[in-house]
Amino acid sequence: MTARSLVDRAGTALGLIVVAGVFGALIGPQFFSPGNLELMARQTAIVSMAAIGMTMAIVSGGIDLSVGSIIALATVVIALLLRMEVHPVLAALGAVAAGAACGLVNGVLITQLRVVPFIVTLGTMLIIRGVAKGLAEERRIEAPVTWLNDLLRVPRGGALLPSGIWLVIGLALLVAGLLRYTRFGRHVFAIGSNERMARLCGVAITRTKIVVYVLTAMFAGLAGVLQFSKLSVGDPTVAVGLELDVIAAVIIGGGSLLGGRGTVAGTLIGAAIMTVIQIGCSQHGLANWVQQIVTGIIIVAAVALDRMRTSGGE
Amino acid sequence: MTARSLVDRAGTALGLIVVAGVFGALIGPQFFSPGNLELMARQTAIVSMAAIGMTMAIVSGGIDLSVGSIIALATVVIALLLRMEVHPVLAALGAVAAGAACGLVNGVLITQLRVVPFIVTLGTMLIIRGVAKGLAEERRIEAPVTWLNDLLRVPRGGALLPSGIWLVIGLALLVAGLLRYTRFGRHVFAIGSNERMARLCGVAITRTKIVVYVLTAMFAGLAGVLQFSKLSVGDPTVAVGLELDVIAAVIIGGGSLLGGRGTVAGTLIGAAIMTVIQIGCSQHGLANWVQQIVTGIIIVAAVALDRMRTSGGE
Amino acid sequence: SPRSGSSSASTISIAVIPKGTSHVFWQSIRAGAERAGKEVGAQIIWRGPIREDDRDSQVSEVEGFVSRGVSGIVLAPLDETALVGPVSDAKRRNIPVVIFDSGLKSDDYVSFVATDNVKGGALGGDRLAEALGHKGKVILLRYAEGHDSTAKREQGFLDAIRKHAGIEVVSSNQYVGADVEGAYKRAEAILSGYKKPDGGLSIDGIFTPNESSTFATLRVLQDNGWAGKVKFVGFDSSENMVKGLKDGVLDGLVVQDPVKMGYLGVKTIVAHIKGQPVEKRIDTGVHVVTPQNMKEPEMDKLLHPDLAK
Amino acid sequence: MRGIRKSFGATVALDGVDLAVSPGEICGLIGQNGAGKSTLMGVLAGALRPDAGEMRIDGARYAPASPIEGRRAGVAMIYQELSLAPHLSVTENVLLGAEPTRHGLLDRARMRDQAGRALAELGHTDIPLDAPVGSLSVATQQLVEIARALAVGCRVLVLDEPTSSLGRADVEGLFALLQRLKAQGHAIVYISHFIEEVTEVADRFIVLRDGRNAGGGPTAGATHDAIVALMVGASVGNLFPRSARARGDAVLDVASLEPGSASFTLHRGEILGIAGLIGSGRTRLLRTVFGLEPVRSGRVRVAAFEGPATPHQRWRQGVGMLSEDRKEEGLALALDIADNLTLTRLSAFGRGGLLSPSRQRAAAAGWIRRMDIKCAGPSQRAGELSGGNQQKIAIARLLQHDVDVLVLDEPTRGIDVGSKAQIYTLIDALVADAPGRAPKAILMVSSYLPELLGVCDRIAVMRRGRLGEPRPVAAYSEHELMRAATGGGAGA
Ligand SMILES: Nc1ncnc2c1ncn2[C@@H]1O[C@H](COP(=O)(O)OP(=O)(O)OP(=O)(O)O)[C@@H](O)[C@H]1O
Ligand SMILES: Nc1ncnc2c1ncn2[C@@H]1O[C@H](COP(=O)(O)OP(=O)(O)OP(=O)(O)O)[C@@H](O)[C@H]1O
Ligand SMILES: [Mg+2]
Ligand SMILES: [Mg+2]
Repeated sequence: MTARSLVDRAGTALGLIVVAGVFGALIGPQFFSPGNLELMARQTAIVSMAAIGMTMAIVSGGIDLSVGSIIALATVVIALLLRMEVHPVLAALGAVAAGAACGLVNGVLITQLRVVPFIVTLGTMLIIRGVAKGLAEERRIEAPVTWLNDLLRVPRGGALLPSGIWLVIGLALLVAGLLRYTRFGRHVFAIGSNERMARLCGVAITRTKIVVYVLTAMFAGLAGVLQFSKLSVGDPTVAVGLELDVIAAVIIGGGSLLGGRGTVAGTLIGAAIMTVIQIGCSQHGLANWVQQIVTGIIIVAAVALDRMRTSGGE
Repeated sequence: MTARSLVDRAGTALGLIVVAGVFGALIGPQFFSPGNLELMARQTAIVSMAAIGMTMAIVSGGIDLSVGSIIALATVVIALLLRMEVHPVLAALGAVAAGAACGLVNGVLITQLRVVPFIVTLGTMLIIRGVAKGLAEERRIEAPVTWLNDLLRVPRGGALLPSGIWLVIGLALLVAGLLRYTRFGRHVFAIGSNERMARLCGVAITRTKIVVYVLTAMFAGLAGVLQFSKLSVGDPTVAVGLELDVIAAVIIGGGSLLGGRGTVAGTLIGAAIMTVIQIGCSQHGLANWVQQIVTGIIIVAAVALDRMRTSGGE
Repeated sequence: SPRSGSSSASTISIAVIPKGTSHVFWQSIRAGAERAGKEVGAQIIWRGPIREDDRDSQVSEVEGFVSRGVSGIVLAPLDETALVGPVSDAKRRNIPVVIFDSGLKSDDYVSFVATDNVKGGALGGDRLAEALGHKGKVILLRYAEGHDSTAKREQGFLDAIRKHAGIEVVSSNQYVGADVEGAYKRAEAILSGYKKPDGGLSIDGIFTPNESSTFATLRVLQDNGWAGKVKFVGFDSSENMVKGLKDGVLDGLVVQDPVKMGYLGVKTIVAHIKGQPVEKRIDTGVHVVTPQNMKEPEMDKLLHPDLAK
Repeated sequence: MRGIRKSFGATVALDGVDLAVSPGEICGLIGQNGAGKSTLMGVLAGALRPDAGEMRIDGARYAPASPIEGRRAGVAMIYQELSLAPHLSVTENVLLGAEPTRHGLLDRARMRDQAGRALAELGHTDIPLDAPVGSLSVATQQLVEIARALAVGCRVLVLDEPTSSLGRADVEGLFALLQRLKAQGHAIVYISHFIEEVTEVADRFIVLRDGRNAGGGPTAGATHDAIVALMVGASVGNLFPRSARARGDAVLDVASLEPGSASFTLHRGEILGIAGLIGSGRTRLLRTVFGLEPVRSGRVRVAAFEGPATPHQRWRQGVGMLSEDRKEEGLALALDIADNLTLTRLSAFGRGGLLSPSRQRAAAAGWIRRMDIKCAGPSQRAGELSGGNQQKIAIARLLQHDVDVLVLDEPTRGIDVGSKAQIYTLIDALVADAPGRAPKAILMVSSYLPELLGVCDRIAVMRRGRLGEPRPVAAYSEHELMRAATGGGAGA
């Protein structure tokens, strides 16, 4: 990485260290016990998974408000498939495919109707949530417990972390590589940074954007798999409002809603900061509401600092 | 009005007529009975009140995601004040004042930190929700029943509509006038239309924007008064996600997230369209999920049509 | 799905409004209501809020049906206060209301059809004490604020458990909330606070007062490897909870008879509309199912209600 | 105004400029693009704060902190780039920031009255007062902008290229109005590239060059040629190396292309220049050729490829474009130099969609050296560089891609003289007749006449949206080019 982007990332990581340090001091060394660290990793897994995808949408200068609904749809799809005695792997793939379909709709509407992503995905957020409820007949669908439900479980054997976390880590590396080491990734940055320039430079804007929204939605589908794993129910009412957490993770991690900025590493740190605040507040016995206030302040402060840091370059 | 803006408004009103006509045909003439029309007016009151304020934020090129939280805070403030045996009028004013304070914070952060309104109000959305929960000690607060609870009730005497509706109508006229017939209003449009130009023409950008966010939040506070009237408890968890309904009302009504466009009349029609869909679906016995899908489609379609209609003029 | 709209004046239309729609419990209520509707020839309209803490949308639903003018409303209020206004509006418009499942701080209803929730809570408390051998530390995970039914169960549980001297209630003021996802998170956070260095829990028993809190807590126990290591008594039932009972993760489920509740709710309001006298309070019964008695036909019927409409 | 200085980062826009206008006088301000005219007027209006210098109005010290104060002091300004609120009505735009009110409410009747009167003074009672400005034509918008300055009332009126999209009749109407205002004792500054307009309307002219006063005098008696000489300055002939060129195959063929009704053929080994005034339509022509704007009629052929194409396809056909709008369209300022430089041909830095950033950086480092780009290294963000260095990166992108046809729109905008010479050398090398390598073809738009004369083989002049016949560069002098672009003094 460049010196500059190291500093950027160091800024966010520093934020994580400060927040973790404060809670460590308040709660004691057991805050950093392996068990607790693992708890944090597990609680952050769902938001992180969706946020990896959202990083792409935000880097491209867009946004996807429909991820919460896609997560709900994914849990419903898995549960329905499992009840039909489909193999768990196929059920999970079905959920990801459902996500991809939603993303395709988002991408096509955004590029063809030329409506801003905020509105398109606000609309599909409702539509997809409705479809999820319709599929589930407005119920929670209980499904047979399979190994899918162990994705976020403490592993029995020697594995250090639950397999779901390994999945997040693996895919994070993959997307980080995709953004950094492929043409597609650089085109996403170019579009987000300056769409008109990207067009002038021959970047296939429509195709790239559609792929971005499909990928974002596929990651939401994977987040849905993790969500399902936690409760083993297909719940069409789950993850309402989660999109804002996901967006906040990306932005705390250095992403910009104006596009062209954002890293997977930063996003994961952003998600981790929010989880540390949440678990720290909860284990320190702080109320839910204090936690919300602290999170809100950190979001505004992180972006304001970022704004100051970069305003020199503009 | 100019011919152009008449056509604009006619477009949205036509949408309302079509939607109402479809449900009227499905449900029968009782859909338009005075009682049912009044029910629609009552159910649309809360969103409309908040959307009147949001119209100003959106016309100025901004957004306010914190309105849902402000509504919750307002219900809590009223309940607490009523429990302290404060006069109901003062309790309602207290809620509006709490809203104004939130708006001041939003406005100052947006203009002074130069962080985009989306992020600032995403942060304050969490903060204000947290404050509401903290004030309420994370519970819902029961309050003595006063005439405030009759604001949205069917009136016993001769009055045609509940007083809360008259309040919405009166304030809508006031804001429509404010936007149309005062310097402040024209400056809000000018900022949303072309902020650089507005600065060159001597518009006081900072002051105008702060006033816009204070007013938006005051309307959210008033929406909170109506919400309290409906629930008769102070509920810090109420109106989660309502901001998206409110924004959708403004945008269906012809507002543009890029600023410079939007009318109070259009916003009210937008809110009415959503209510008609909701009540129509409900009274036709359609499921909740169908209603969500229909609403989502209408949001995307309305904005896409608008985009086509205006793209000629750009 | 139910048709409505062109209902002629002669048919009776009954709106049945649950607290939510997603729990199995409500599905059973619906089955009972539909069955009763078929018997008496009344049209049943089933609509409710999706989230069990969405007071606002339940108020809207009631208002909508009052305005539309149904013959009667059968309502499970998800707030004992917030629904008072709409119910009295209904009364003023001569639309009778039967309250079921959970109480209302008002007298404007025809009848209250519900489980004796205090008794249900007490049954749960006694069952937990029995499973613990009458000693140990227990925790009560409360449901959500403002629900009359669960508050009564929680009270019943505490009253019963306090009668056992060897049992200490270490926490009884934590609410896990109305949705499963949130309940899971909060239950996990609360229970993690009682984690011993060896990873086990320093408490011996848990009680939860409804389906969603029981389900979420069950999943937390399973996910954290605590399943079977603490005694756990819950309320209501669903497939996975029945399986938990079979596997010995759950030591008891206090089950109501939701099918009967829905059935009696509709029957009662139709009787009232037809001018027959009805009781102001109708008890639908409550039982404890344990791993030992779950095979008995009577219990099996409660655990696996016939949902065919 | 005395000794006004203003710099933007490294660019010194104004370097001690003096300007005085008396009441009842029209002063013409002229100079090449980037000479500092708009900046100077921005300082006067209070939109920009000078780094040094002082201003006085009627002898009183005047130091506006914002455009509001400028307006209060009686300075009204018509900006070069149209600055209107597209969603507001004509009336509201005309009176924005100075709306009359009564009891706190807008006095709509008076607003309409004032706006109507301002437009009537311009001879336009036909403009609908309630129409949103966004729905009007560019020329009408310019009239609205002029009306705004008039309606507010002022002592000093600045017009920055008010006529760039007006027809002759409107121009005459405006001139008549300016004469009336002059008679009423207003002080007027009139900026224009149409020299004959300045000589027609102004009493006096002042020439700016590179942020300094370069001369001036009464317009009476000043010849068009003399003014052009002052504007263009000393000869810069030695800037332009010219190696032996041999005209090769035709690579770009344009036939009666709209807009511009342009027809020309571009060959390898030659540079075809397009001259013209601002707003004459040169940029639109290039954008149409490159596929950024739809072809309305006519034909574009690139080597063997016939017909319209997207920019994506144009790059594959071996055509690359440099935009005049560096900020909006030139570079991704948030990305690093290596990414910006290699964006159009990433496939060269890896296989199968994969990329090697180190190879990207290595390639970028090579161009940084060859083009002498001042930067910290290939990983520096493009937005941190000075404008001239940004421009070099945009040019390097074309060279890196190794396109056959280079479409350059104002390639040296914002570049200092030293760098210009380097770029001319590079451009020359591309079309030079060197053994073992096919020379490139270059199509170039520039507002800097010496540059066109220095590097091009043929030049075509565009005037009011129509492209003339390309003629060999020897057929033109700077003077003649300017004449051809402005309409040869026979009225624009
Ligand atoms: N906001 C700015 N930031 C950086 N540089 C600027 C800015 N505004 C102007 N400049 C630079 O200052 C110099 C003078 O610009 P100015 O706009 O005053 O020229 P001008 O004489 O009005 O030219 P034109 O004839 O093109 O209007 C130019 O080199 C320009 O690039
Ligand atoms: N997309 C468009 N739609 C309508 N008018 C346009 C459009 N693009 C440009 N114009 C107008 O066409 C005219 C020609 O503009 P163009 O930018 O091509 O001129 P130019 O000679 O390149 O000038 P410059 O030196 O400023 O770049 C201008 O009056 C401009 O306002
Ligand atoms: Mg200029
Ligand atoms: Mg140009």
